[in-house]
This record gives sequence, C-alpha cells and structure tokens, in this order.
Amino acid sequence: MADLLPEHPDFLWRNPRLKSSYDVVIVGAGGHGLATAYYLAKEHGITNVAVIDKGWLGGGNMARNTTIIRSNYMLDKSTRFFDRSLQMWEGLDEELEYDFLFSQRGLITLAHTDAEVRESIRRVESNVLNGADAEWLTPQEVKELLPIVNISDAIRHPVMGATYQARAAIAKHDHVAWAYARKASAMGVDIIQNTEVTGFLKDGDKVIGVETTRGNIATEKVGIAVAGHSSLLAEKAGFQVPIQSRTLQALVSELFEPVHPMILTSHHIHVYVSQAHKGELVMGANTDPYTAYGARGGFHTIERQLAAAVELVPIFARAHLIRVWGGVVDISPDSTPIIGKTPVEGIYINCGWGSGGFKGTPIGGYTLAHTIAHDEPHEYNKHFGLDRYYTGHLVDEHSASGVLH
Amino acid sequence: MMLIDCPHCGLRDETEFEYGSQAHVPYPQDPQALTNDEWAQWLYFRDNPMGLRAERWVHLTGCRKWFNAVRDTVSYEFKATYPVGTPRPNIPPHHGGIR
Amino acid sequence: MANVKPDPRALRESPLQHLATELEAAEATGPHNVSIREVPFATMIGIRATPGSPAHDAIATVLPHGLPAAVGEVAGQPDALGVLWISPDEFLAVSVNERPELVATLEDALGQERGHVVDLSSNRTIIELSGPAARHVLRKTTPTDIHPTVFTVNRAITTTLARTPVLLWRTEDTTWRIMPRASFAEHIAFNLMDAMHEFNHALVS
Amino acid sequence: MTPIAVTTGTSFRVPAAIAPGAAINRDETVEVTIDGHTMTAYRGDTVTSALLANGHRRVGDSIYLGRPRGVLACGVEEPNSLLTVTRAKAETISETMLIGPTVEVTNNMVAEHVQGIGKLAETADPEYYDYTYEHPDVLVVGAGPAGLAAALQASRAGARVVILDERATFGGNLVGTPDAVIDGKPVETWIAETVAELQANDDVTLLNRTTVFGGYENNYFMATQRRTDHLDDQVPFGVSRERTLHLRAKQVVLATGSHERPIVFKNNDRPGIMLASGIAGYLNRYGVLAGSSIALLTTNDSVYLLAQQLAELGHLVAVIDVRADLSEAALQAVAAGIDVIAGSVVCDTTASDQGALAGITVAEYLADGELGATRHFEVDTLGVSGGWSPVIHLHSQRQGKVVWDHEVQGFVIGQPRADFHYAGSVTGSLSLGEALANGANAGAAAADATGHFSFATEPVAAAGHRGPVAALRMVPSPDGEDQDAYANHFVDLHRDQTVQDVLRATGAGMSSVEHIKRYTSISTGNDQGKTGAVNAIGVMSEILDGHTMDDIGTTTFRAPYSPISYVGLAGRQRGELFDALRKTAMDRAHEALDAVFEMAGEWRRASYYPRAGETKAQAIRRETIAARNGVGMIDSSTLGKIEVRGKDSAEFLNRIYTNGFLKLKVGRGRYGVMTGVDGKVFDDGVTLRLAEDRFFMHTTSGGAQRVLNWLENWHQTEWSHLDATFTSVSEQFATVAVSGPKARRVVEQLASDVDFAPEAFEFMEFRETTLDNGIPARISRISFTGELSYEIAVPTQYGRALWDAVAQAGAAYDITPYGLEAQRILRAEKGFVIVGQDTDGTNSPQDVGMDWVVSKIKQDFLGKRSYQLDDFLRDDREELVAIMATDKNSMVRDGAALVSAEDLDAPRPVSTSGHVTGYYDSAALDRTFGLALVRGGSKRIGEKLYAPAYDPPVEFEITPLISFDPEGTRRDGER
Repeated sequence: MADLLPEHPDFLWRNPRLKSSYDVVIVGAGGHGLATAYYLAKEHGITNVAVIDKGWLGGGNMARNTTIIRSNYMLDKSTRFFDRSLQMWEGLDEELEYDFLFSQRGLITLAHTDAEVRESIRRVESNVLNGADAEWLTPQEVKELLPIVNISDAIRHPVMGATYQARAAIAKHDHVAWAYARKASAMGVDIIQNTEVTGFLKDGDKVIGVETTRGNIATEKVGIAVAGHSSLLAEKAGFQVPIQSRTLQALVSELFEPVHPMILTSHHIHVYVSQAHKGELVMGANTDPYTAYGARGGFHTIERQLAAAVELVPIFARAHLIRVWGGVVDISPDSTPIIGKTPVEGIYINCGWGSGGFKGTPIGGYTLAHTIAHDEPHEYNKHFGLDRYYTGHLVDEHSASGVLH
Repeated sequence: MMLIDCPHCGLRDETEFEYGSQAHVPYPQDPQALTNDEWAQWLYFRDNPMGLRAERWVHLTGCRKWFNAVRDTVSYEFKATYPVGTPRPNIPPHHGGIR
Repeated sequence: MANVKPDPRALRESPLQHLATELEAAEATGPHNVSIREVPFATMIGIRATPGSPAHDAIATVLPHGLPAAVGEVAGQPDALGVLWISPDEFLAVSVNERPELVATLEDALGQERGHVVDLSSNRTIIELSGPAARHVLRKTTPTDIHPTVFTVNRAITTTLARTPVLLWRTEDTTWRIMPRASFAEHIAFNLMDAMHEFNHALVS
Repeated sequence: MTPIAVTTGTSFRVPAAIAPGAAINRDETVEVTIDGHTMTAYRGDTVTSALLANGHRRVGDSIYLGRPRGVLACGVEEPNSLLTVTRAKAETISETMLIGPTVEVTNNMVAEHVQGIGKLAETADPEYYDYTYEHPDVLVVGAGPAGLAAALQASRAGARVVILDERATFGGNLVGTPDAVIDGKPVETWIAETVAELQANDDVTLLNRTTVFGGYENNYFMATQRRTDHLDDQVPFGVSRERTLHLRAKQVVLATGSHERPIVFKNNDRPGIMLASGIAGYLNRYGVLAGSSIALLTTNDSVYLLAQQLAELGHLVAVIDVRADLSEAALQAVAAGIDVIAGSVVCDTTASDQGALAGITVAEYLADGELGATRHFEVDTLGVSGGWSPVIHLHSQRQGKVVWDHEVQGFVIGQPRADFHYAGSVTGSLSLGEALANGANAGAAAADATGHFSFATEPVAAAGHRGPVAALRMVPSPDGEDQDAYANHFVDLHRDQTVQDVLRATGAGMSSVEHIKRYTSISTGNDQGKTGAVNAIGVMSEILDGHTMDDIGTTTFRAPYSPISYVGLAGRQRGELFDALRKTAMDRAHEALDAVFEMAGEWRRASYYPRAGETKAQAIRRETIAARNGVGMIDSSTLGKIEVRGKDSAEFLNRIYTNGFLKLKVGRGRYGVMTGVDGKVFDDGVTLRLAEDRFFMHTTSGGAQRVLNWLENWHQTEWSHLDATFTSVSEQFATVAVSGPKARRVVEQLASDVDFAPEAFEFMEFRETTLDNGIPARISRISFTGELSYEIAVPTQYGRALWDAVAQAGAAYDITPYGLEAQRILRAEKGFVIVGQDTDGTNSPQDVGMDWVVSKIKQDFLGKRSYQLDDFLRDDREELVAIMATDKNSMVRDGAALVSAEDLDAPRPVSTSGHVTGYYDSAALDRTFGLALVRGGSKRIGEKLYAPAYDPPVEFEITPLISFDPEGTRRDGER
C-alpha cells in the first residue's frame, strides 16, 4: 500500500466579497501574485490587498510546471537572485505551516559535448563564488549518484560529466500556491477568483483603479503577475513589455516505485525529469518555437523528448505517457525575469520568467512586494527592471548558457 | 504538428519551417537617426497579441524562402500566407473555424 | 609551366563507397523486395535564376527540357538529364551520366546576368531505393505522402528523411532516389538499411 | 500482496453453444500464470477474461486504503486491474502498469497485479519500435459498427481510408451480441464481410490493436499499434513491437463509442461489482460469466439485453432500475419473467470474509432523493450502469466544444468541429440501426469533402427504442449526512478517493473542479477518470449548491487517451539513429590514424592522433610542435562555405560584416566578423573574392546553416534589390590546411603550376589550380596558427585523395596530422578567437580584441547602432585577454572562474572577475597559458587574478591577447 500524502489543513482560504477599493490590487492569483500579497502583508503590513484572477487560483503556470527549484545559473546576477530564492524556499514550508513536499534531492545537469563541459565548469565555479552550491561530476560519479543514468559511450550523445547542485529541490506545486493563499487570506488579503481585469483607470500616467468583469476597483497601486499573458495586461495598462508568449509542454507517467531520487537534466538533448512523491515521472522539454496562447504544443516535441529520456535512462523505456499538457510562458529577450516599475506610475510588473518561474516564486513575490511598498526595487531585483532593454544592460542568461530558463 | 502553406511548395509540416517573429517591422532606414530608446524598441520589442498576428516564416528545409503569414496565436490557424513586401491581408478576427 | 595532368577521376571516392558491401547485403529478398545502392558521381549543378529574367530564359534555352516551373516538377528525365525544382528561382540539374562540360555551358548561358551557376556534384550523393517495398520503407522514414497517385513518377521535392533534409525523387514506379548532402549520407543509409530489415520477413500487419 | 481467489475450482467459461466468445479461439489453449496461479486460457483471452474464466475475481488491493478490488470493466477504461507482465520471449523485459482487459494472454506469460504503483524493469529494452507516416483522406477512429460502416462507405467512394481500433477484434461492442442482424445477416457475418472488403482495398489501412491517442493541429493524429504483444514467439529483428503512426488526415470520422459509468454508493468498490457492459463484454467476447448470482443496477435501458441473456443462463437475480416508471425495455423484461425492481437503488453492499461482494442492500429511491425501505439480496456480482459517457477525447483535444446533455446524461459534442464527423454512440445515440446509418453518412460526407462523392448506402438494422436515462450519479449514504458516512462512497477507484475526500476539499474553501481534482487527485490516475470523472463532477454538483453539471463542466481531456510507452514514442530514434552524425570525406583517414574524435555540433572531428604509448597531452604537444617547427596538416572540411554571386555582392557583404568588403581585391581574402543587430558576435570567417561579382565565404562549422539563413533573411526581406545570390557549397569542398614553417615545401610538391614564393603568393591570397595529380583545387594562404599555412580545397569526392596526397608529399618533412586540440592551442597562442568558445553570445568584436575588424568609416552595418547603447559604453565589459599562471606548470580547467586578489578570501558571495575560456600547455611558450574573458581586461594587463576553485588557488597574470609571435614574423614560414 502506498504511503498517504500529507494531509492538507482543514481550511485554506476565504471566498470574500469584492470591495470597491484596495490599497493594492494584484492581478494574477498564481504563485507570484499570491506570494506578493503574502509578503505585502507580512513584510510591509499592507493587508488591504486584493488578488484578482480570471480563473481559479494557482491555475496558470503554477498548476502546469515541473517544479524544479535550483540556482545554478551562469551569470553572477542570476545566480545571486535565484540562490536567494532557494534560501527562501529552505524553511518556507515551516514559515507557511504547510507541508508542500519540498524535497532537496539534488539536480544533475549532464554535459554531452566539450563545449558543454567547459560551460559546466564555468557554471560550477562561478556558482560557488556566488554562494550557491555546485559540483562537477565525472560520468562515473554521475553513475554512483544516480545509477539509472546511461554513461555508456555507445550512445549518440555520451555523458561527458555533469554539474550537480545538491540543494536543488522539487515541491508540490499546487500546494505551494495554496500555502501562500492560505496565509495571505488569513492576514486579510482578499482572493477574488473568476474575475477578469479588463482595463486600468488612470489619471494621466498614474493608475487610480482597475476595471474588472465585476466592476471597477479603486486603487493606487497595482502589481501585475500574469505569466503567459503579461503583454496583454501591459497593453491594457498602456505600456509594452519585451515578451513573447510561447507554449511549454510537460508530461507525466503513471506511478512507479522509486527509481529516480534526484532531478536529471540534459540541455543538449532537451529533457528534464524527476520522480514526484506519488511516484510519477515528471518531465519537461523545450518551448515550442512560435508565439502561442493555446497552451498546447506539437507532439513531435514530446516524441523527441521521450527518445532522449530513453537514451539517457534506459529503464524508462516501458514507462507510459499518461498525460501531456501545455502552459503559456513569457519569453524575454535575455531569458531573465522582469520585476520592477513600469512607465505607468503605480503599476509594477513581474513577468518574463520563461519556463522557470516556479523556482522564483518566493523571490518574485518578495521583490515585487518590496517594489510596490517602497516604489523602488529591492537590492535583489535592481538589475531586473524593464529599463534594461533600453540601456542594453541585459542579464543575458540565454546567450551565456544557451538555455531557456 | 501544424500544416503550413508555403507559398511556393504548398502544404508542409511545421518542422520544415523556422519562425521569424513579427512581420512588417522593417530595418530602420537610418539607424543612426534613431534615439537609443527608439533603437532599443526596434531591437527588443515585438507585438505579442492573442489572436491574429502577422508573422515571418521561412521554409527552411524546403525552398528557403521567407514569407509572411497571418496566424491566430490561439487556434494556431494560418489564415493566409503572402509574399514578403506585400501588405497584410485584411482578415476579420473570427474567420472560419478551428482546423 | 603547365604539365599535362592525369585524369583524376580514379582518385574519387563517393560518400557511401566504403559501405557498398553493407548496402548490397541489406537487400530484402522475397515478395517484399527492396534494395539499396549508391549512384555515385552524378553531375549536379546548382542554378539560380528568376523566372522571366534573361538568365532564366538563357539557361532554359540551353537545357533540352528547359527549367521546371513549379514544386515537384522535373524538367527532363531521371536516366538522362533532369532539372529539379528547388525553389521558384533555384534548380538542381542532375545527370547520372557524367556531364563535365555542362557547368561551362550553363555558365556561358548565364553570362553576366543576375543569377548563379555552381557545380555541386560533390555536394550530395544519390541513394537509390528500389523494389515493391521501397514505398513502405519510405513510409517509415519520411513524413512526405508517397502514395503513387500523389507522388507520381519523375516528381521530386525537398523533404526530410530521418529528420535530415534530402531531395526525394521518384524515378520509376518502384524506384526512388534520396539525395542527402554528402556528410549525411551514412546517417541516411544506416537509417534506411535499418528500416529495410522487416521486409525480409512475412509482413506483420 | 497475496492474491485471493474469491471463487476457485470453478470454470466460469460458458459452453460455446451458448456464448461462443467472439474474441477467443477455443481450439487453441494458452498457459499463463497470473498472480501466482497457473491457468489455462484460450487464444484471444485477456488477463482479466482468463482470471474470471478461472474463477479469480480479485485483482489486487487499492492503492492507499488497501481495500480488495475486482475487475470493473472489459476495456481500456478499467481502473483496478493493473499488471506487471513478463512475456516468455527471447528479447523482452517486463512491463508494468498494463491495463488487465487490454493484455492478451500468450503462452507462459507471467502477470502480477500491482497495487496502483508499478515497478519498472531494471534493464534496458532490447525490442524494436518504429514509426510510420500516413496520409488518409479519411481517418476513421473506431471499428465498431459505425466506424466500419463509415470506412466502407468512404472507401467505396474512392477515398484513401485509415480505420483504427484499439481492440483485438473489429466490431466494437457488437461483437458476440446474440440475435443482432445487419442487412439481414448475422452480425458476425456482416463484420467479417466488411473487414474482408476493407482489407482487400489497397487504399484502405485497417488496423486492430491500434489506439489513436492524440489529436493535434490540422488533423494530425497520433496512434500506437501493438503489433507483436499477442504473439507467443519472438519476432525477427526489424519487425517492430509497437509502431507509432503519424496520421495527417483530411477528414476524420470519430466512431469512438462510449464508456459506461458506475454509480457512487456506499461500498461500491468490492470485487464483484462491475460495469454491466463489463459483464456483457466478458460473456459475449470471451464466453465468460462474471459470477453465479448476478444483479443489475441501472439508470437506463442498456442493461436489458444482458438481463435477458443472464436470465436465460439462470444467473440473474434481479434488475434494480433507478427509474420509477418502467420503460418499454423494462416492461418487456418483466413480461419475460425478470424481476425488475423499479424506483430503487443499491445503497450499500456486504462482503464475504475474503472481501468480495456477498450481498446488496436495495433501497427505494424516493422522489425527493431520499432513501426509502430497504431489502437485502445475496449476490456475488452486481452489474452497474450509471449511464454512458461518449468517448469525446479526440474532439475535445482538438478544442471541440463539449456540453452536458440532460437526455444522454453525459458530456457530448457541443458543436461539430470542422472536418470532423461523428458516428455511433459517441453521438449519444445507442441503437445499432442509428449507428450504422450515421456511420455510412459520416463516411460519405467525409469522403465527399475530399473529392470522392457517393450516395450513402446505410446498412440496415433494427433501430430500437431507448427509454429515458435517470440522472443519478451518487446514492445517499444510509448512515446519515456526516462526512464520515461517505468514507466508502468511492468516486475514483484508481486513486482511492471517496465522496468524503471531495467534502473535505469543499470544506476547505474549494469550489473549482480543478482545485478539487488537485486536492483529491481524482481523475489523475492511469485511467484519467474514464469511469470516474463524470461521477466526480456529479458529486461536486450535489455538494456545491446551485452548481449544475454544466456549471462545473468537465476538466480538459488531455492526450494521450490511454497510456503509451515511452520507448514506442522514441521509435527508431535510439542509439546511432538518435541523431545524424556527420563525417567528412577524410573521416576514414583519421580512423586509420587511430584518431580520438570529438563532436563539433553534428560533425565528428579528429581531436588528436595518439601514437602508441602516448598520453593525450603528449600527443597534443607533439602535434603543436610539428606545426610550429615543421609542418602539420588538419582536416578543415567542416567549415561552412557559401558562394555569393551578383553585382552587389560586395555591397551586401559590406552590410553584413562589421568591416569593409567593397575594396577587397579579386584574388584576395579578408577575415570578417558577423554580429547580430544587437552588436554581439555570432560568426566569423575568411571571405575570398573570386571575381568582381563572386565571393567565397567561410563560416564556422556549426554556423553554416545559420549564416546562410541570415544572408537569405536580409536579402529576401530587406535588400532584395541588391543583386546577390547565395549557394551553400559547404559540402562541395573538402579542405586540408597545411601549416608550419615547412608548409611551402609540401605544397610545392602538390601543385607545380603555382609559384609559392612568399612575394609571389602573399598572405590572404589564393590561387585556382589543378594539382599535379589532376585534381582541381583552390589554394588559399589563410592561417589559423600564425604559421605559414595553405588551405587546399578540392571537390569533396577528392577529399580523401587530397588528404593522402598531402600526407605523401609531406612525408619527407615528417608532416604531422593534428587535431582540434592542437589547433586550439596554436590559435590561442596567437590570440585568434573561436566563436562559441571565447565568445558566448554576449560579446562585441571589440570585447574579444577585434576592434580592428569593426569599421569606423561605414555608415552602417548590422549591429553598429547597438554600440551606442549604454551597456557597450561600460568600462567593465568582459574582454578577452591572455593569462599566464605564476607557476608555469599550473593547469586549470576550461571555464574556470577568476577573482581578483581582494575577493580571493572574501566571504561568499563574491562576483567573478571573469572566466577562463581555454587553458593550455604550450610547447611554444614552454609554459601553460590561456585566454580569459575578464572584466575590463584590456586595461588590466599585468594585474593578478586567481582561480579560487583550486587548492591552493592558482595565481595568474593578465597579459596581452597575443602570446606568441605578436609581430607576426612567422607568417611567411622559413626563410
């Protein structure tokens, strides 16, 4: 008999009546929006806050991602930022009093070419300097840590080594959203579901309210955290973000007895896989290459990914695909998120996370809350503003590592 | 696997094509005449609409010709493909069914 | 001071020459016959000329069957000189019988006009798949619709086979030419030989 | 788990005369071992039919609660029977989580039930899998009566038809049904004749055991055919076990049928409680009786044919019909002597000592939904029909609208999709006559839409009449209204979730079906809620006041429709066929020299050529020494090559490259760098001017395709008025570079027509010639080592001959083949950049020491404008410099991070000062050295940096980019 999953708290959130005005309105009740509300209440004492979502809370990319939490980025700025997020994750379940199955099980990122080996060394050594844990593994060390990996030379892209981040983790995504929602709700934040923000009320360049499908709400501060649909909201507010929305697909197998206690990634042949607590293999791949809001992608992406998975982990051969789904992700030019002020006074945005927004939930919420509360970015997000696309000061993880994050 | 109507080769699988983002965003006549902000805007910002969008595609493993297309970013349906340098055809937003 | 140079052709090596034995052995015999071989050293010339331009007219004039006008068309015949349509302004002249003089003829025809003539005889090789089961091997390797009423004899297109770009040319009822670039020839040959195995056996539906 | 045979020692196989079993061959027995019991079955049996036939009803315990469970269904919708199967074949591994009713038995197969969690085999899968690509005019999904009628019609109209069915037999649920008649023939005859006609048509592909599992854009469908699992023997190599079909259909006929639903009531999960269609399926398809005393519980008319069969066999106890008013079918049953208990439900069940069904409590179902008087029946089997759910997965996957239909009591097609046609019970219709008629019409319409017109010929069968369907999904608990009273009302058998679990979710504040699904995990199991989802929605609708089935709606149907193996989807993309491996014409020469290879993109290239007894380092050192002091040769064929022709070619290149190309003289070459419009380096190479209007461009090996596309992009979309054409000649030419002080002596022997004197053949010039062996060649004085170098390019067909000729001509000078490792050192000594190694997509040409290649004169080139952005004006940009370890023998790894002295011991985090892009042992410098990207590097010459990852940290001095022969004195070779 399988172990039962942890029990949820008996009560999660209120379903409150929408008020006519709030100190802050957060658009988007995903992980980042809910976390922003939580940190506004907890860190800044701002509790007259509404989090408004056009659907059900946590129903966007929070519900669709493959939950990998890591900080092994290439550039100093990114590594610091994401390692701060990882530090926040460490202890978040206790802080939020919710067992969301946070599991620091280690991430192995395989290298298959000389170029990847070189980049891996660069990554590992710079991660360590920036305070993130990282190691380089030989193929034999990969095999010792994770025996299911095929390190034979007889495959087309043999494993030449790997980077390893022991603190990397997975968590139960929905429960993280619910944990933030529960605490925020308990501190007085109103979570308003099935309500769409249809426009913004402005006085000149300053926001004074939002229009919704349930009427107008007066507010002087709005935080936007609507990954996948950032451009649409920005356009309604009267500014543009350098984002393209694209499909990212993920898939699960049926449940298996534990075989894969870590997280395994290969950028070269585009696959990442972990085994979730219930026992299913959770896998993701590359984004489909064109602009898309359909939350569905081409099956050829999945076939290629499964071929890669079977090459790398032969015992996955006769696992079965149970469910494939897609999400709409924000692709920014440098594959680095945008968190900060916007051309409209009082509107702040959190977007551009690509396929990696889940890991940034705590830091994304924390820094957006700070920026809203102080009308200035926090030290952590000062390099991540929208202005960088006008100055050229990109945090170019995409080019530097060749990976979409 | 979208089926894309290459103006020269006919209907082919999407994997034969490469996507080239928004169409009708020409290279500035004189980049030096632009302000930094205007140049940066051209460099990094593209429309990202939900619905019909004019895009550039190239039939990379076929005739290697670039062409423009109006595609619905939700249904993924290609409403029209047309040559580079010709204006965007006027297509009503809700034209035809999902195919 | 120029010496008289030897004819170098004995020094040539085609991309699949070293696999000749394997290719021969890969033949599936019996009712579902299919065989594979390399047709080496064909003359291939890349032509760029825009329809309606002087270059197009001039080049078409020196070719026995002119230039093809649309996707899939081949001007000429597989066993002699066939000119394949690559794009509206790009063509590939292919002659399995060597035609060393042809490139100069075409260059002369092009003259100073806008266009291009390039010898590409080494750029690709020809893999010929033949026999009643050839169609079924292709059905396992290329997304192209190769139904006989759709992909008629002497039709040729660019497509992919084993995720690799190739030219595919149906030259006879049950004979197909697959033309990968030289460095991909082994990959394509290995893939096709692998796909041929099953036709040695009674078919499983 | 210890399997318990609830009933043993009895065969439940019905004599052939009564129910022959359309799917089995009674002339061929098969020995199998299931859950430790070795038993005899027939060819065509499934694991569950074999179990039931042999009196075994329990199929393992539930995943979390450990409750005994039995077979529920006869098809892919089965939630309980999940198996690990090992077949007795030479090359096979066990497979887990297979759905019992879908697994056909083979001799000596061993099957074990698992408890909701599978166990993967520990070894690789040696079997063979493949793909096909299909292009039907009409794809028919499902080969039941409607699908067969559609395919028949479409094929007769002349359309290309593919018709696929997931089961082993054709004919759907019709198979084995007694007394049915089509076109005046027994159904078996009609099915056999139809199948024969379809199979005889070359333009029809009719496949069984083939599941269409996903529908995608423009009618692209994915299907998996299980080709060999039902065979006892290992098939020969090359015959795939599973085949993944990629179907591009012009028109689609969905004839996917429907799945029966159970009803939620207390203790509704015991072995012996089945779907009525399951009981019928085992009886008609396999000749197996599900139990000895059977009751049926129904909301609709579909059970009455089964009731009649069971009554005739003497095993029917009663039919409990939820509907208070007896339908026509129910009245006929009553007239036939069947005990029909109307207006009643089953509200609880009892179990035997072994946990199987022993009895049912039947309660009056009052008009207000409350329970009335109860009666108890002792039965070992209960067949339930809670209504039918059309299998609309593919419609929904293709964004087809789905709505709740009160009459059908199921989610149905809301609006037909373009290019879709629907036939049979997927439409909600349940009569054979209607299925055949709309099948034929769908086939005609689909074929017509592809240009194949025909008048539909509808096969004729009894239309039948169906009574209304009662709207019941959950029976109230007899124990009151507390949550605890619903602890054993199972909603999702696979996930072991009950009404109590749903109540907990709503109690916590959840009101969305997605939240409740995620909170409880309902419908997330293997079966994806095929039998449970509608009931879960029904339960929610009862709990959440004012929410109708429509309000709640169904969750999204996601592919795949049923579980599909990873390896089947990998197909032949395994091992060497996973990806193309590109080889140059000289590859076998490198092999003959025992080269160690490395991958450069898709290319395999010689890394170094170790001689007997040499270490890697020794080999590389020897190769570099040869190129510096004698002469070396390298295969450079992989470089991208593009011919550019046209009067405006020079102007075009002038816009593309950062430096000027207008004034390049014919007969000479020039090095150029390409940047993106963002000003960042992405490719480089030497371009030769062959004629006023012809250029020969070199690109990096990995960049060839990208550069060609870049040129075409700018030409076609912006500058088509410029006369320039681009033709890839990367593979037309093979190239050997001969490099070293003695290079001239080697090339002189190859091409006696060419005057190689340095003043006659200058650096960056080239000559077209014919080699003495007759091979036409172009010889260019291009150097990537700083030594005198000649690159000889010949048609690829002569590549191997060229390699051999160079080796032979150089033998007297001990010419040494060198690989990429040596080349990387030689060029690094000279400060030559490798794009992609010394650059990472964030660097300008200026950053990597190539300010000289960025024109200050040109009005514009791609990327120029970006250099005015603030980021390019920083003085701490990473710049490429050389570094020398203080200890000349120290080595660090490529990629090593660098910090300044003050950060060396500072607490972490500290920022990097840069990183090493390559670090080498240089024979020429007699020390180690490397290149590094360092913040503000060019202004920090002489400063110290540290690689802190080493113990002790390695100290370096920053030095100018060019470490060897900065004056370039060696370019012309020995004097």
